[in-house]
Amino acid sequence: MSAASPAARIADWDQDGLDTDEMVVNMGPQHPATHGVLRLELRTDGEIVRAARPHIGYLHRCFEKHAENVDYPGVLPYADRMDYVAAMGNTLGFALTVEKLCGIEVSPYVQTIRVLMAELQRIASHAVAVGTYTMDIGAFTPFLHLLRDREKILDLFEWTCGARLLYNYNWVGGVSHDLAEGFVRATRDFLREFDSVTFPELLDLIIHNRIFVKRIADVGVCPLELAISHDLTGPNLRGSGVARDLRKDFPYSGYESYAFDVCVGQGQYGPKGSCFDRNWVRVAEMRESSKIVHQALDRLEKLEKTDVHEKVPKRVKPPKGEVYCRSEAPRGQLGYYLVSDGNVNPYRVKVKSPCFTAMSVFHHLAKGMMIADVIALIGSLDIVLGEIDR
Amino acid sequence: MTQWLKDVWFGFFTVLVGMRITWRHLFTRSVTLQYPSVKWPLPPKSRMRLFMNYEDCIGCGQCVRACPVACISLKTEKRPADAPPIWAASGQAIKLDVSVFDIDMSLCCYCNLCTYPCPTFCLYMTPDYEFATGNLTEHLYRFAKKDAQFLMEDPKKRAAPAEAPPVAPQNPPASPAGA
Amino acid sequence: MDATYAFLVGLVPEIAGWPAWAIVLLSAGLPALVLFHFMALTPLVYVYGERKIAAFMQDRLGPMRVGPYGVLQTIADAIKLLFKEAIFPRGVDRKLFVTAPLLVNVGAFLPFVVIPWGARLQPADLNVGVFYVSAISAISTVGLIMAGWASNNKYALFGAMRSAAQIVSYEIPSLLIILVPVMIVGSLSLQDLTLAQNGGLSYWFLFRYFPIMPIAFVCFFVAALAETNRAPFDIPEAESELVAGFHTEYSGFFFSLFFLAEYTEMFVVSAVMSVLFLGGYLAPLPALQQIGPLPMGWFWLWFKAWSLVFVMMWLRWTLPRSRVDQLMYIAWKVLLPIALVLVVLVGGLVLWPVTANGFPWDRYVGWPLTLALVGFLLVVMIRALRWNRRRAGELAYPGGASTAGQVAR
Amino acid sequence: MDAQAIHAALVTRFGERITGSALEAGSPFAIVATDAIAEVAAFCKADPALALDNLMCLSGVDYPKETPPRMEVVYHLFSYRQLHTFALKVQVPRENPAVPTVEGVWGVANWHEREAWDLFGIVFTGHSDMRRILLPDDWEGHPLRKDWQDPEYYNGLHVKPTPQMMERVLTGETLGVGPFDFTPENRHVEEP
Repeated sequence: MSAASPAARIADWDQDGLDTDEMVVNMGPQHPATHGVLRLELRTDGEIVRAARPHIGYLHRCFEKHAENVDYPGVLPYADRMDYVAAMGNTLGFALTVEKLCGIEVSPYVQTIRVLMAELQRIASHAVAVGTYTMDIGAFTPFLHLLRDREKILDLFEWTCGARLLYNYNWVGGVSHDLAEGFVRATRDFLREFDSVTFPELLDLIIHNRIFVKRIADVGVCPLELAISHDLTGPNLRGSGVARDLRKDFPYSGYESYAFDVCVGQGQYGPKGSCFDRNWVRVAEMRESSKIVHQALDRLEKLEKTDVHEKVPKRVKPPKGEVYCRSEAPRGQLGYYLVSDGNVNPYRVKVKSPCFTAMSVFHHLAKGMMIADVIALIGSLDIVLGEIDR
Repeated sequence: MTQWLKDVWFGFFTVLVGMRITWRHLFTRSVTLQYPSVKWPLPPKSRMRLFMNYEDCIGCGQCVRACPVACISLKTEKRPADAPPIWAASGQAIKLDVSVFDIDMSLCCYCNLCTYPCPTFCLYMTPDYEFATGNLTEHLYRFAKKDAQFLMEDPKKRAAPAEAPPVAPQNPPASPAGA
Repeated sequence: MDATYAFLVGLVPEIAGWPAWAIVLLSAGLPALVLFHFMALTPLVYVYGERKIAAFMQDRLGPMRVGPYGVLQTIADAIKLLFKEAIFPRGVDRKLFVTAPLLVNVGAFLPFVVIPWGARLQPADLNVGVFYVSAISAISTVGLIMAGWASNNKYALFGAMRSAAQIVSYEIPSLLIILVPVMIVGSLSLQDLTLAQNGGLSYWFLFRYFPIMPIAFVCFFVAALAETNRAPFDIPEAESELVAGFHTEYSGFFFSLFFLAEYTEMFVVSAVMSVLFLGGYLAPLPALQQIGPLPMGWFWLWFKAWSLVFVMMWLRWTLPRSRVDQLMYIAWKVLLPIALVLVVLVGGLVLWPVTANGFPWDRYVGWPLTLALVGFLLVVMIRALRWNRRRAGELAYPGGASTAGQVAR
Repeated sequence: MDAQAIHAALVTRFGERITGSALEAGSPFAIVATDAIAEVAAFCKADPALALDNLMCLSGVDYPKETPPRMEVVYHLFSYRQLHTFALKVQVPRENPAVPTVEGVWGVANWHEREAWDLFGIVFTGHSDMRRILLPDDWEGHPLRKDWQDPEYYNGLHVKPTPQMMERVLTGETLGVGPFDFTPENRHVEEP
């Protein structure tokens, strides 16, 4: 609302006789739907967004600077705090990077535990992603139903390693704790309930709901070229129709021996690459992850237990060199670029966070949307500000 | 027209399907707890509050080096030669007097990295999680005691059953020494 | 007013001899006082009910602290809201800012004048009853726009604009559908509309002309949801988009007024719906109309309206929110054509010589279809109940230690 | 294609301007002359055999102790069509480092380059929007450089780092946020 006098405003009217000023709406950093402290500057024409400009950095904690000043095991708690919704994936990525640099090969038992934890974390993370997404669209109940199941996974994690959110579980050369007695059975119980109750209910209650579908089916369509050029990864990329998954293409931790499908956006309700497809990939991946967890549990029952600290070095001191290592975190490819100068501290750690690149495509997609769709778009990119800002 | 009819019908029908699910949940048990009156028992591994057994500390400082956020501060001085010899419960002789052992729990990141290098298992996480205070300084736990009761004889020399050190003490006293 | 006067005279005959101004004051003021208190206090119950329903649908407990099962929670909240400071942000238009919630409440409360609670239990039986309700409840839109404009806040402005567009659009289909029962009865008075459905469940308009009236009911329900800004049409206050919409800047007492108005409007549209389709204060069985000396009309209207309010809450905790353009799509391209077709069909049936001369449409067409539908719904419900029991068992004994906590025990 | 083949393709196309390489290491890379990087990047993406259509990561690294002291920009590339990876490196002096932008080749480079400017002070010439991205606009300096000194105060806020804080702990001072100062000159007063 401009404060100009009525006469001045009449003079401003354009030739159509209509006042078509654009309005700048400042969405965030404190807004219910920006998933943290993201600030969006929207230039709107009524409900239509003409241009958008994201401002990030409100949650910047200098992870990379911190990492240069602590030793390698000390980086792990900091890495946990990047993507705090899926902390297992972060530490797994860092542990894999350092192991690649040091040439450590962990035992199959530890690998299986890592896969088990990573996939449970993927279910938990996607539960939050899909749940908050439905909440952005306006339905509250699915969010709480999903959170209920996420809590059960967190219980399993707490039982294993003592923490519910920031685990510091994957270590360089191993994991911090062995699985507790009865963990396999408890996980199976959880999965049985998840597969038979929560997941079908989620599909019925919200995913195939006509209002939900209509809200997001042809919104925020990200074409393939734009997705690759802007380095969308993980579910965001697969939503655009590329069946590329690091777990299949460049397997690590023994992923090549698990049978699972790469979920791709089908475009069943509109153009491929829409918000619906990105969300759908997450929903479908929860089921695939549950398959992997089942296989990992089968394997754990057969495998001989080994000491999980067996390969953990007394002092992690990688040789001089550099490595770039990627892993498939729940939000996409999490890359660590690690330069070592042969010291106990890393010389340089650069994190390529999937949310950072996903956010960089936002202002391309947001042009010409309605304000309600902006919310839908942010939610479908599934950003975690802790990882964008690091 | 067909598409229109289909849209309207599916809109109506999926609403009914959703309503059926919420109707079912109206009668299921709630999964939440009334927190302060009903508490979820935490597993023994829970990493909540650090506790340090002052009598067992030999002042080696490995926890201080392991801590990534530098929340432990330790000051030691050499034990005088004429002082009576003392031992930790795990059998190491204590050669250093620990004059300061402070843990600032407001800085702690609960990563558990400090407890692993401890040679006498005297530093560990406890599952005690309710320690919110109105004053930040109350999170500074000063574990050094003036009137500590040290072991005055070598526990290794005692009977054989006492030899096994307590690896992970279950449910230790959770009260902080200082603050 | 006349009814109240007659009632009072029947009670205390001396009143007839009082001066005219006193009679007017008494016979108009007394029902106003009763109704106002009834309507101002029932939102407390609604809010508690809504929170509990939401909680149960989400497997939670809901408010449990204040009073047994948290029944006093909303009272505590109301007291808190009343004692909170009403903040006037810099730049608000104070006069409009204060007037807006009052105006919204005027629109919400005035329709009670014509709602019949019994054959004689009605503040005023206007002969333009339904029309009056629609016209008066549109006043609250003005209040919403004033609130959005006066707040000097962009989100509030968005909310106000959305609500204006929404309510203006949805007035049209809802009025057209009101025409349907009005055409059958031939009167706008709510009393006449109710009495035309006398005779029990099978005479309610919902079950007449089978495929037509249920569709009309559903369409009117959708329009009513939109007019009261309830989910899935709560876009004026969509909290994930517009923070809180038109009442973003309100706090304390003025905020509670918006709250009051929203819940009151819910009750109003539900009561109007009950009168139009569900027989108003008439009992489902004529025998239940009066239990002993106690007339039960008020109970039945209250019960029907609350059932509809419950469905509204049920929908709110089930459905996502639709978008502005889709809202307009539903109004103009779905509800309006359907309403037009229904008006033509019902008009035709009313005037068609065969039905007008007493062809029992309902007996040969309506009732078989109705019974089939009811049977289907019953089967669905029973299956849901059975499923519930199984699920409750699963939750109670989750097949061993499904969580860490149980193992720790 | 493996790293040798990619390197060979780059050398045949650009010759002298590929100034170095390390192909046997875990992550092979080629060093590219600074002014050629935009051209090399465009070639990498356009060439059907290379088809490096994805910029996975763009990092700055500071090497003050090398001779000569330098900064590096590392481009990690990936091909969705060929499924191979490669890395390019650009070496720039530590004083007034400037690198041509590759924003036009890979869209994601826009934000990555802003981040490198923000944290290392490397200017990307031709970049469309060279603003700070993670740090506030009025921040001074580029903190990921190795010679970075933590400022004592930022906009009046105390930002002393941890060691000093620990000293204060040991001396028994209050921790973290001190007692709030509500003296009139410190109070934020809104003008009417």
